Amino acid sequence: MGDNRLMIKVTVNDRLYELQVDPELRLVDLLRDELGLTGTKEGCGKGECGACTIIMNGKTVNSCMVLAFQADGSEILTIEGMGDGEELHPIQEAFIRQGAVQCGYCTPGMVLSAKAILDKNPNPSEEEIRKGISGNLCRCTGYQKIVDAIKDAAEVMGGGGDER
Amino acid sequence: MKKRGVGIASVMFGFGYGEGFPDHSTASIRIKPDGRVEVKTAAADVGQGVLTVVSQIAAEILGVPVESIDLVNGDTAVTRSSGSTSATRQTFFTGNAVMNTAQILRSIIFDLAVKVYGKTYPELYFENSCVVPHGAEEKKISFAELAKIAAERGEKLEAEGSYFPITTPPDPSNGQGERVYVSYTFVTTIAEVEIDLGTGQVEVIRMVAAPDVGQAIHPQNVEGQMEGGSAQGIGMALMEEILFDEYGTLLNPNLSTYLIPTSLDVPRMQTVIVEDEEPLGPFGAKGIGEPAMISTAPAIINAIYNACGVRIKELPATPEKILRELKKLAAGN
Amino acid sequence: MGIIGFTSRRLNEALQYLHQYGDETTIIAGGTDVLVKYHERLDELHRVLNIWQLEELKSIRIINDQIEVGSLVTHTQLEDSTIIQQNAPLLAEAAGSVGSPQIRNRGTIGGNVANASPAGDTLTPLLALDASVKFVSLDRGEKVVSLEEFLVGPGRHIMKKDELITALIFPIPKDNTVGAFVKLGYRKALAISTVNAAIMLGLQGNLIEDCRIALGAVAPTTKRAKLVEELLQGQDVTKSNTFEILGQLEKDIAPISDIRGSQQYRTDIARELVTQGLQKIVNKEVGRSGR
Amino acid sequence: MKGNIVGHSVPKVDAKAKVTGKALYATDLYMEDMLYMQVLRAPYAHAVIRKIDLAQALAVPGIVRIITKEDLPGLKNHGLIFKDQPALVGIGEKVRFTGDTLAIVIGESNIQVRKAIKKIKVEYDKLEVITDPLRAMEEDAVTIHTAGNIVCTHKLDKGDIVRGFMEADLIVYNEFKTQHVEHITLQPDAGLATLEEDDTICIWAATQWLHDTRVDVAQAMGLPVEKIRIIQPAIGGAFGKREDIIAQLHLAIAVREVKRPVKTIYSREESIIATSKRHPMIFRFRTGVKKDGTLTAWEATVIGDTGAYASSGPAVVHKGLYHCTGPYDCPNVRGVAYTVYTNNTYAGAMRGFGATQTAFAYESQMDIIAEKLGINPIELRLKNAYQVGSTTPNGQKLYASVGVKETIIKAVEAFERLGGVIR
Repeated sequence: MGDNRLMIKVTVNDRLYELQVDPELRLVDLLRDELGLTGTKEGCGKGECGACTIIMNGKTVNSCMVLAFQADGSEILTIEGMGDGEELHPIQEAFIRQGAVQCGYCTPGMVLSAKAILDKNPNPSEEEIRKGISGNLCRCTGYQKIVDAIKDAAEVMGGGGDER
Repeated sequence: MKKRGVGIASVMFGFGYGEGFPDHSTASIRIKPDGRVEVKTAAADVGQGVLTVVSQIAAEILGVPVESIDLVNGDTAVTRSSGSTSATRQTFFTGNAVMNTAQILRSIIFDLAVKVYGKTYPELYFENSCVVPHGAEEKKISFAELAKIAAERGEKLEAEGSYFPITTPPDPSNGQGERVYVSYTFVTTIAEVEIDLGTGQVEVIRMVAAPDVGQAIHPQNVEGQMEGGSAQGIGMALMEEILFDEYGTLLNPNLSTYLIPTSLDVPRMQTVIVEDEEPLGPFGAKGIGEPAMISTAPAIINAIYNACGVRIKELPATPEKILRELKKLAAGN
Repeated sequence: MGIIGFTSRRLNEALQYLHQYGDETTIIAGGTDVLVKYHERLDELHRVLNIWQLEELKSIRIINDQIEVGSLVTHTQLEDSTIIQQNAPLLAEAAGSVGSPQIRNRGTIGGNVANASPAGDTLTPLLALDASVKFVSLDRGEKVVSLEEFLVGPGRHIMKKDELITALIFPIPKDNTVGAFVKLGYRKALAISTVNAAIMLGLQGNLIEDCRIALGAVAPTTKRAKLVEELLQGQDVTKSNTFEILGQLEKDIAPISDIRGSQQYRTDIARELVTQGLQKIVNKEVGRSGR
Repeated sequence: MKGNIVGHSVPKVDAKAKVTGKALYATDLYMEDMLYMQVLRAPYAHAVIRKIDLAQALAVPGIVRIITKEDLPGLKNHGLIFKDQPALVGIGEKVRFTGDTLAIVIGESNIQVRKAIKKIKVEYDKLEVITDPLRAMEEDAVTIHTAGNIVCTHKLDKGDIVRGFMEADLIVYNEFKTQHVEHITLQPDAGLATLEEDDTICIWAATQWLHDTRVDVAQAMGLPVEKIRIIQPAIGGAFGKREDIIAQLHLAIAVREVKRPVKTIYSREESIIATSKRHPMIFRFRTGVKKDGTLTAWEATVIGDTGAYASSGPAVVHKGLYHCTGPYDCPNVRGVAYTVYTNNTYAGAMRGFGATQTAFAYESQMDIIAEKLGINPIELRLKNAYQVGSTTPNGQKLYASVGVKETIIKAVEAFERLGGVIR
């Protein structure tokens, strides 16, 4: 299969990679299997659960719905790029504080969707938050503590936060 | 046009395997050379928080902060059985096993401290990973120092314990037994729904739930169980159904055809924790994992009836089913 | 062996590629349909032409009295676009109801049209807006065909394998027009429509001067309800007999039974959704279309 | 009893690893020299397998090994309560649902393995497919397992049901049905196994009870228990599904054959088709009640569809029966529960374990009774709710911690505080 490989340049968590990729490789496989960034989870492979959510060029995408070679030239943020070394990102801290984590399999994708929500609007309403995470299925929490965590993070990050 | 209705459901759940099955949990705890506390169980933390709960129980009894607990997770080569994470049993069973073990270890530590201080148990207490003599706080000894003393004396600061309550196998002829389950958890849910009479769509707009958990070891986790369980209950009530055709082929094996609730399908709900202590539970606690979802679907189904007079007797209450029944009602059937 | 991938960065390059390899090529843009269809069997693809980087197809523009939406405009762009919100709010609403934020960030309007799903959520508003599809090939140049003629069956359209959709075009609705989009799915996000409906009314006071109703998931393609449209001409939108006309809607549609609803339910819902759409218009719960 | 730490919501001990993406789930485990495994599932829900042709599949580049039952004649059935489930179905044997396994395919990459699976040719003779448990219970129905389609029967008899109905002013009969529900653990089933130098098989795969999983894997393979080691990775959701052996046994078989680490990840579709479901149940309730709302008699018939294999079914279905009166005191209770095989995907444990299904039925029944008697449904519940000293349908006397009335009162208060209006 090596014959058909394509050369791509992609920046992941501020690090530039130049890679040869098989055309049938999906972005989620590139991140997990080739770059070892297993924080990105796969839950369905069909864009139906959001577990593999990453931020690509500023927007959340399901990394199972992108071929790796399509990511050529893009900037990608995965869960491993949240926070600063050992320091957690305020969203991650809020998820812990609010008890928004149960089995944790949806959590990385959920955190990235949360970031996209707050990047767009630092002070989102509950409705905006719920819409913003509506592509991330969670089977454990019933979403309430996740919503609370995003509100909490908004407050900590200076957005002010919506009244409950 | 839309109509609202309210429904209530109360449920009970006998937890643990019960019925005379051998149901037990084993734990071991030791003071490590650095004074940290190692808690070993095989309890599977599926996200519900049992490892947090056992850390709290060990920390409470041994007088250490939760941050000083090191957990050893399930590995058949390293841990003994803690039984399953099922039957709503881990808080109760492994919680009790860890409590019992921590109490044994407390005795072992005190025993050593008695030798060091020449004082009796009642004259000693634990605080912040130290043994402290009453009235002579400056003479406190840290667990790390104590571990060193123990090692020098060829003693070990470790304990293993278990919890193994007895239940009764029900008589096969009539199901009767004196103690079929160790204890029971109760939950009441009240749900309010809004039904679109034109499409049959149901929206759950308000929900409260009150679980009797004996004693909440970790209230936020109890809420988490209730919120997550209720979301599963909404799914079961309104949308979830695996379908087979007449040849046994499963027709909807993916997440676009087997629908579970999204963040927009679950309302904000309120959990009111009721604490009617269970004398046999660790600190009075009972389990909540399963009963957290049980009362949701019937509360919703009763709310649908209350809203529009449609009594759904086959789950799930899909819009199509509701509309069909509404049409029958309108036709005077 | 293995599949062959190619990224084209200019339209002409893409057309050349399709000219040469069209028969064996699968076009991928946002990937939200292709990667579902070929899930776990990507190896069955031969050539994949990635057009995601064709920047020239990513804008929404007003050209004279028409709006031209580049085929690579995403659902998110449609939802957020001021041009669309002001001139065709039903299309913005429909785009915002598709899938999830992640899918809306990748899924494109061109992809939605090319996929030709009978339930396609942006297709019904486009039909109601009287949109046309602009597509192009290297040797036969540009064609503009009404969306209605473009769609021929479930997943089927009139385009050849060497052609590529470049834009959707629709006339800017007149000042007196108002539109609505209504959708029924079995949950509030990540739901494929059981039925969807888009309505555009040209009103003279309360009188329906002009009317287009499009329905999704009730026939092999999304389609216009021509019979009912005709009956509604000249009716008073606030009067009950207008709503009674919608009883004729079943003559306009041919739904099937599947996992998302029976034939009967779809028939009932089609009428109900159009009713709700008209009510939204009467109650002024929708933004006015047109400038 | 609240303490300094107990009763307080400390940060969850596993949360930090999960929010940073560092927690390792089975899908996240990689090893050098690792192979990938997928299995071929049954082509039809009920059939006798006549031929499995591997030739073309073995020719796919990268395929290391394909294992069928013929390679492992000693392989025993597994199962949580009854050992009725085969890890591999061989020639001349029956598949009983579309998730049964015919071949284990191991190769260098997942893509190659999937390709090979599509090239295995299976010949089989179809049998009558039973999807309806009521059909399964009929005399002339084809038997799915040799012992018959009724897996087991459980009975309940408390007090005097005949007298109970005689004392009733109103008798209400209803039938309720529940559906197949899928757990949707967000992580699909996955695992990694290795063969250690001393021949111990190590398996990293999420399970709700690793020691029991170990024993079942060992007995099926005829190995001493200590030759199986199960290590718990992070668990991506369970809800009962991860009580059954899922990938563990196939992985154990595979590593023993290829002697290299083997990993598997199910697709979502495969996970839904091949792993356990919530039991669909039928409840027939006849309830006797006095005019004032006092329950006098409760008769229940419960039928649970456990699908192709028993799994936890025998325990689940009768738990539904044992909880048939809910949290309400009823002096006279009689009932029977049937656990029945069909050719549907097997049903096992799922959150609530039969008690979830029966609650829908008894709480619907209580509301129907309340309306017929003209009593407020909350009052009807409070009137019959358990208190200390009540006895359950099993005749168990409740001694303490019977907070059901308080949950009703507190829920009503909270609902009204939020502005809700009841009835």
